[in-house]
Amino acid sequence: MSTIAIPNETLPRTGIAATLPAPAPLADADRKPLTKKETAADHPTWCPGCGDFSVLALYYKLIEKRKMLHENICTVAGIGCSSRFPYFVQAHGAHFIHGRALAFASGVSLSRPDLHVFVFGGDGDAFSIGGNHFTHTARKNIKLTYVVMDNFVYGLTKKQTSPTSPIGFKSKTDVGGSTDRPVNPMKQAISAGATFVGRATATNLPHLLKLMEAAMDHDGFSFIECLSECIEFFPGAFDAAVPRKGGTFTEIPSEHDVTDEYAAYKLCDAPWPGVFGTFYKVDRATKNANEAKLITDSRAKLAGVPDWQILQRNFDRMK
Amino acid sequence: MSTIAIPNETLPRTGIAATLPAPAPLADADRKPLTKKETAADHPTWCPGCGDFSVLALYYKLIEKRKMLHENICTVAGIGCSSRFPYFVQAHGAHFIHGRALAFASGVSLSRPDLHVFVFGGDGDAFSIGGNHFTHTARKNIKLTYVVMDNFVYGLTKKQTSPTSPIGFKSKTDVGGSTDRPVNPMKQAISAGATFVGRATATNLPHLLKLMEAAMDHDGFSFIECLSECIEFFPGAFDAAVPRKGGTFTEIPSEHDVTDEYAAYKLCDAPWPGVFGTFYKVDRATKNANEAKLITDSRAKLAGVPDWQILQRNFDRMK
Amino acid sequence: MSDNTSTATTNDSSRTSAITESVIRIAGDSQDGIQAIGGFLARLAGRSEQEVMTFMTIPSTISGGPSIFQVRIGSGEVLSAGDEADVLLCFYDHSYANHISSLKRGGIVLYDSDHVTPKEDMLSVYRHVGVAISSLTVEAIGGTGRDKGKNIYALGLIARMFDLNVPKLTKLIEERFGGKDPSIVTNALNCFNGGYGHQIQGLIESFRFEHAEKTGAPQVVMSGNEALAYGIIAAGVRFGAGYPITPWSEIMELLRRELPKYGGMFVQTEDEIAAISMAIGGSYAGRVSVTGSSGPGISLKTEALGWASMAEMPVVVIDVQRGGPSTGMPTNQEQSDLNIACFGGHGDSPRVVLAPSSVEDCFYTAIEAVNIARKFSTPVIILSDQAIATRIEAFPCPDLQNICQDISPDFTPVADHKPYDLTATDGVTRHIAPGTRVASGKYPVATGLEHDELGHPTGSGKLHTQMNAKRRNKLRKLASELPVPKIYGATEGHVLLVGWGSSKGPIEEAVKLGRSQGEAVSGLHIKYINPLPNGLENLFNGFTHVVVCEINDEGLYGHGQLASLLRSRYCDPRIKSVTKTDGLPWKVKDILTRALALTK
Amino acid sequence: MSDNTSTATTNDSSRTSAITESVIRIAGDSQDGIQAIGGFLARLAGRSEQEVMTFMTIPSTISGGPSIFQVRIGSGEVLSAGDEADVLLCFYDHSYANHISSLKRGGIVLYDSDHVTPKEDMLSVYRHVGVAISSLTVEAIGGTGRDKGKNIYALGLIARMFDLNVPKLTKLIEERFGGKDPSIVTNALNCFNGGYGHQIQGLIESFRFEHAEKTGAPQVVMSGNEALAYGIIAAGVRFGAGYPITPWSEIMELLRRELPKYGGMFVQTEDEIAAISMAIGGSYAGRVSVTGSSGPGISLKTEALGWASMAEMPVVVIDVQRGGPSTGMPTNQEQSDLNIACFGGHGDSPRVVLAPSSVEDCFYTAIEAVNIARKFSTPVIILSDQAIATRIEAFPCPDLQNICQDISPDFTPVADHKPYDLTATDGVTRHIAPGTRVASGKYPVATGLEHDELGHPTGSGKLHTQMNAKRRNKLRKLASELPVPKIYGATEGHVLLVGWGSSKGPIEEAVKLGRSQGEAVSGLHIKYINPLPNGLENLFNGFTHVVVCEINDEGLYGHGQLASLLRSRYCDPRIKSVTKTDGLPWKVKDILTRALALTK
Ligand SMILES: Cc1ncc(C[n+]2csc(CCOP(=O)(O)OP(=O)(O)O)c2C)c(N)n1
Ligand SMILES: Cc1ncc(C[n+]2csc(CCOP(=O)(O)OP(=O)(O)O)c2C)c(N)n1
Ligand code: SF4
Ligand code: SF4
Ligand SMILES: [Mg+2]
Ligand SMILES: [Mg+2]
Repeated sequence: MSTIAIPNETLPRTGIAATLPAPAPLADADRKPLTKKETAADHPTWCPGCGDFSVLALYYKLIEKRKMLHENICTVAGIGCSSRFPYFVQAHGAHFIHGRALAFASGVSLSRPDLHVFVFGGDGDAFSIGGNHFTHTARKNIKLTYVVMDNFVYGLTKKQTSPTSPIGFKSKTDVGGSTDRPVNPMKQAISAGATFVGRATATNLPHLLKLMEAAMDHDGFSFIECLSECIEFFPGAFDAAVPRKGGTFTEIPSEHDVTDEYAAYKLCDAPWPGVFGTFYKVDRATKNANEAKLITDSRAKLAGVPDWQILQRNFDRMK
Repeated sequence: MSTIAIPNETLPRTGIAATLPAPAPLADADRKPLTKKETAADHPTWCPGCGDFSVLALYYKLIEKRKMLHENICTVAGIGCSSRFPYFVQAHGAHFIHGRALAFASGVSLSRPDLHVFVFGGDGDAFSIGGNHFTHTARKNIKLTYVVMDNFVYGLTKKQTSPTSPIGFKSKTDVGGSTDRPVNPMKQAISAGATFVGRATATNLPHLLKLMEAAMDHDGFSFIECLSECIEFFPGAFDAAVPRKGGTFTEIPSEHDVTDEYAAYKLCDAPWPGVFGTFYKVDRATKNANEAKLITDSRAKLAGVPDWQILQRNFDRMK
Repeated sequence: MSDNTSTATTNDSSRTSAITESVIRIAGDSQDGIQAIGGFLARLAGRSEQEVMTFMTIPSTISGGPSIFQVRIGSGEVLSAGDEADVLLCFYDHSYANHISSLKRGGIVLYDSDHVTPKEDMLSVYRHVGVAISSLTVEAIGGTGRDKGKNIYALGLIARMFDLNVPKLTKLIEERFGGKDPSIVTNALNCFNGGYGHQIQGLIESFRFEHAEKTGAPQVVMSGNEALAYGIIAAGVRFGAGYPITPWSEIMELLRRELPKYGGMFVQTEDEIAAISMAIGGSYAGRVSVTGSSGPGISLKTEALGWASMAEMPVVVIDVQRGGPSTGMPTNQEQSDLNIACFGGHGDSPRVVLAPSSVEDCFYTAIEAVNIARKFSTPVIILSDQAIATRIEAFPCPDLQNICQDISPDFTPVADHKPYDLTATDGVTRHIAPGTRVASGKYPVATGLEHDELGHPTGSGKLHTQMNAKRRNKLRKLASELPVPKIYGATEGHVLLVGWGSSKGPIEEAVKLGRSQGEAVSGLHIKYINPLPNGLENLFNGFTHVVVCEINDEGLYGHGQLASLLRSRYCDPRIKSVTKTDGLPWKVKDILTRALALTK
Repeated sequence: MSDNTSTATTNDSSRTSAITESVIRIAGDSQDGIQAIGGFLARLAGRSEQEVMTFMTIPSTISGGPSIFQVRIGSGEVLSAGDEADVLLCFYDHSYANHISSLKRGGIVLYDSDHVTPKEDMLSVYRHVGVAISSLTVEAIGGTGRDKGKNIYALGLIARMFDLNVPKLTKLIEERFGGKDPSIVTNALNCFNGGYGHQIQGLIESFRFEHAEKTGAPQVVMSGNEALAYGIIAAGVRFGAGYPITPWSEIMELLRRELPKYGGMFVQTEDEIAAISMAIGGSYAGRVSVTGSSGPGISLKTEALGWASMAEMPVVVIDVQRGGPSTGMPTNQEQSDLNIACFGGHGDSPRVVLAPSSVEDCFYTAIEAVNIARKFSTPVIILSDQAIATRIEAFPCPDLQNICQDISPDFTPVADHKPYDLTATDGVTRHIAPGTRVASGKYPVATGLEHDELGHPTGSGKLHTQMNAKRRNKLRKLASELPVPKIYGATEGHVLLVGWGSSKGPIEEAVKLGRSQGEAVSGLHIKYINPLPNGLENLFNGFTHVVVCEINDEGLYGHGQLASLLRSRYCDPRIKSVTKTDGLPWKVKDILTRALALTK
């Protein structure tokens, strides 16, 4: 007969000889909003001038403004310059593998409805290697907020063509200029069934913050493409959207019906640098809610039955 | 100093003691169109009544009608019931791994412009595990024809929910009915940048044949979603599109402008069972053409220079 | 009736012999429901406190096709599904032709005379008993013209032949077909009674299993896939993700169906990479999660598995092995994923690998995998295989009340926390789940980059060296805690047969058979593949030869995958291999013959 | 100036000594163009028929950061980049602090006195020479206020110090900066001349490399990545696909840029799975194709690689190893992908693994990989690594006219063709490319399912056994054709140091060093990892100890990855390991000291 050689154990929580006493859990109301100082962790390793700094700064601001607590945020990323994000935030975080951040984050979101799950990443991470996870997280409408810091280039690996690089972009993998039609992230999101789709730039901070707040408040998969300049490998990429560099930042007109999929789809083709704001936003049951309902239904007849007895009933049927 | 232990060799072509003499290459004009008998290989292992038989029959017909030669067709597939296709066709074929048929076929298409590359597969292969390759093959507009035999279920693995299963479909992975919003393959294709997008059923043969011909003639990535009933695990799935079962087969009205992306996108939402025909068709340079141009340009100054001398020039610069 | 049934005696009924065990092979097409016959027999044996073991083949074509179900029922210890059948039930000529040789000389072939024409030259070798099963079934149901119930009719015949417990069987049939349209149960019972009532021409005796000795816990009967899935639930896992593939799918289907009852969830993802990523996300969120697949999907999971190894994130990965490489032989038995389980993935990425040896062991191994994953903060791979996945066994019902675990996360606030603490007394990384407050305000990052103790990236060669050691040494610690396996048979002798995974039963039978023939053979089963338990070298020392029997290829240098691992660790040239890749489980005789030939 | 520079003599110029070699380490930030200084020195050495070897580190942060370039130039054989530097050039205090210990006692530290403050206690240990490099550069360029050319200024200083060939250097600078804005060349030359003309305070002598003995072919100077990529082109490969990752990206960038000149094509794909799938498609289309990656991407490729093994489709996969597991240490040196290269992927999926030992060997190994892939219809993995990828070496220019191969497909019609012919006299599968007419009208399918000789699926255990044997035996055949490596040093002795890949040079230097100290040490380099060549056991037999030196973890049982493989094959307990994972190439002294300590 089989036995269990390694039994279940209560495990030590930390290997550190604690000098500080463990904090008593505070009622959330007692706690002050976190300041930037409290949310900032490692100094970012980004190049000075990189657009990603702004996105990070706004994340700190969002946490402060919305009075989120350290322990209830979870920051997830894949691999890339932008994906270093979690190291720079003082909160639970995970730096996963290239392109798979959404799948990892879905695991967190689905099993932990109490957390705010934010995912940050780059265009390569999101639309090249991670493209399929993007589609399926969108169609399943898994509750989390995904901000893609789109710089139209592979930053971390030092200037290869990215799936969003415009035709003609000269990179190390397209020395004469790229020829592949780029992905249109907005179209990709809308057609896949994302329920919140927005577009912003790292240069218009109030607008980006507003969008991040709206995304966070959305009950479902919320996606923001944030144009974020790679000063090192694609400088000036988004000047056309920066008024102080002679560009224009065109917000989506307020008449736009964010629940109109076709109108949203058309907006995706607005001439360069495109339009900014919420393209699309609809309510649709989240995967989180659908699974929760499945659980509720399944447990309807099991109220108060301990787990082992549920299993025992199955085993009894196999006798 | 390094040397090469295993030198380049002329390799034997076949291990079979040939009883037949090798055929002299015929001028194509001398050859008769292939008959079904000549193109049919193994007897299909599909369940009797499976929709996939019709698609196969039409492939034979297409080969015959369009006077294609055995050796100039290449049939590629991933894994699934539908993906067994290559075994049933007497022509060069490859049965690759699950979800990666398009990437494999792209390698064939890009390096062999002389071949007709056809890819067949199922909905799981195409839109679940293979979803990202679908998007990128479409955006790169790689010249090949892709027919997805969409049965809204995983056939080979015996009835799990597929990415195209309608909400409420009861499967082994959704015993109470599926809840995830299905992928809309047409929207997926159009938004990704496919240049030929059509929809057909395995029950309307003349229509499917017409569409397959048009797809084959298209210079670019041509995609057909062909509804093909899985008699075993989702019988009746497409009755609504079969007149003899009381359904209606609605062809796309001839006024539809196949170059109008927005109109095509709207068609994708036509109420069940949707509309059939060519949703979208535009001309855009193929990846094949773009790369060919790159080659021509790069070789402009190298006409007549043997390969080793091109390399020698590089090496001379490294002295 | 088997070789080792020397105790067969004549019962009070002049035509009934008492037997201790029997091997019954049912051969037909999978569409005929032959698995159902086998399933009923197995379940009945379980309810009768008999030991039972089954073996089945799955047709590799989509539309079904030839398939067998073999069941061995015994009052004593049943270790394998049996090399040779005592009774062959066959529905078609092809079943007859392909399986007659699996029958013991003098065994009974019971055939559907509507379809099978016996071969002349076989008549003297086997006892032929023909019954017009198809037409009698149609008759029994009442002439619907379809022979859909012929499996149940055949079950009736077998029940008569083995004097089986009819009330119990009736109950099983009612349970199985109940709930649906009541005419279905009626039809089934009509078929069964028809078969049971049929006077079999030419069969002069019937058999009755001796009363089983064992008492104790009531038996449960299930397949290896079921046992693994239920073990995962008992272990307290409440989240998982997977993608379908044969023969893993059944596990995910069961978990997807059952977990919601426990407040849990199982997600069908777009591919295997998403599945393991999501499961790792679930583990990170606070509770060990599960994923799994078979060969092709396991290959796809190795990158994320490497992350779990690097980030020291617990996760359980089930690999139900099948014939490889590539798409290979999807419905056949093989044990060729040991290498990828131990070494799959780039870099040095330590992980734990366990291989259950029986259906019962599947249940307990699942729990152990979860416990090891938690205790050592590591990915754990369970190497099951096609044979054990589909094999049906009876085993004592586990003491669920005591076994079921709660592994829900602990959110007690902490003063400070460094997950990758290099000074941790037990040497093991501990993660705190998101949701846990850290008073120092310093929050950890789980990462796949080499890192410092808090999980922040480092380029320090020194830290890389230390962290590599940390990841490796905790598994050495695990090794020291693992039970040293016991030798089956004498601890000294000529040949020690070593096996892993589902080959345990056949190897132990081979030991019995060998010893009965006077050979100094013993057996050793290795369940903990990576790390290996300590002290195996002492066990090897008692033998002149150590022969590892595994169902994989002999490789470039003539050694199977476990043999290569053992040779590498122990540098003991006594370690040799007997391998095969014919897609089937071991035959007891083959093991013995080949091992003896090798060590002559 | 190095330890083994015992021949240093005084030249006619009273202040110039003749030296046979020197190790110069340049430490600064990557943004300062320190790689450029090293590159110029290496290229100059190549043009002077000197041997040269370099080593560099890449900052692991995005925005650049501390980085070094070390160059060893010699008139004799140069096997490694040198354990200790003769001259350290440092730009910042952190460069000084971190690298002063890499300097030989009595060595020269040349520092930018604008930024570096020497440590008091070092003044007596090393010869300190300060030059205000930053401000002098600004001055040399003409006061633009930016010190962008300070690397070239420093190059001038070095040129003066080593009495380097100024016309050649000037030419190199012109070649490098030519084509762009002409003011750039002018500025660069001004910087160089400024440095060269500067009277270095406190430096009383200069050095001059002895005239190199060797003549023969002119040298080419390139990195390992370049050599691999050009080797692939020379081998006749015209199609490939890849996805960026450090340190592989450079190879794909080069191939993408260069292949069109040869009528070829390299595709940047959406991920590594698509890349290998596309490359295999290219191979299937008729001409062996190439893909590659580093660790994480290699993990992703294993499923498709298994298809190539099963379908017996040739393809070349380059793995430029870096620190693992997972994202690991992306810019550091490691040799920890040997296991995944040999065993990655589910099932028994034989493949060939080769590891080049030097930059020159990268070029030839690429060609050999292609030839093996074709001849044995098999996937071939080339295991390069970060150190060899970025190392710059000079080697004799290959005889390209004779070496460049044509491997274009042959479309001659055939009578009949069974790719997986079990009776093939050489035992090897041959595919015919699509486009080939088959007179019999029977066309093959390339497949990942187990198959019959035509490539159609089978469920036959017998065929599976035969095909497994076919896939395995052809590699045994390859093994018998592989050259047996030669022992470096005496064929008998106390310790045989065994290495693979880029460790060849340091190991051979360790042998030299050991023998100079009277130790009976020899070396053996294994380039063919899988299959291993035959006859290694005979080589081992001459030694009391066999110590495998590798840059990976010692694993659960104390053995590195190659050592484990050798132990498994030979069951020879003399085989031991010296391993490390500090992210750097071997130091010669470490190898020797640790191997001797282990075998005391
Ligand atoms: C499996 C795998 N493939 C490739 C890489 C190498 N890699 C790291 S980041 C990156 C892409 C970076 O581009 P992007 O996602 O746009 O992020 P950015 O750096 O521009 O912010 C790549 C290809 C990797 N780490 N893992
Ligand atoms: C990597 C991998 N994952 C999973 C499988 C198992 N598998 C085979 S076919 C298939 C899906 C079949 O569905 P579909 O693509 O819709 O084809 P159908 O059988 O319905 O024609 C799956 C999941 C596999 N062979 N390889
Ligand atoms: S390389 Fe580009 S994306 Fe990366 S940190 Fe620098 S500026 Fe930002
Ligand atoms: S299972 Fe479904 S899809 Fe597969 S062959 Fe049968 S009917 Fe066709
Ligand atoms: Mg980017
Ligand atoms: Mg399907």
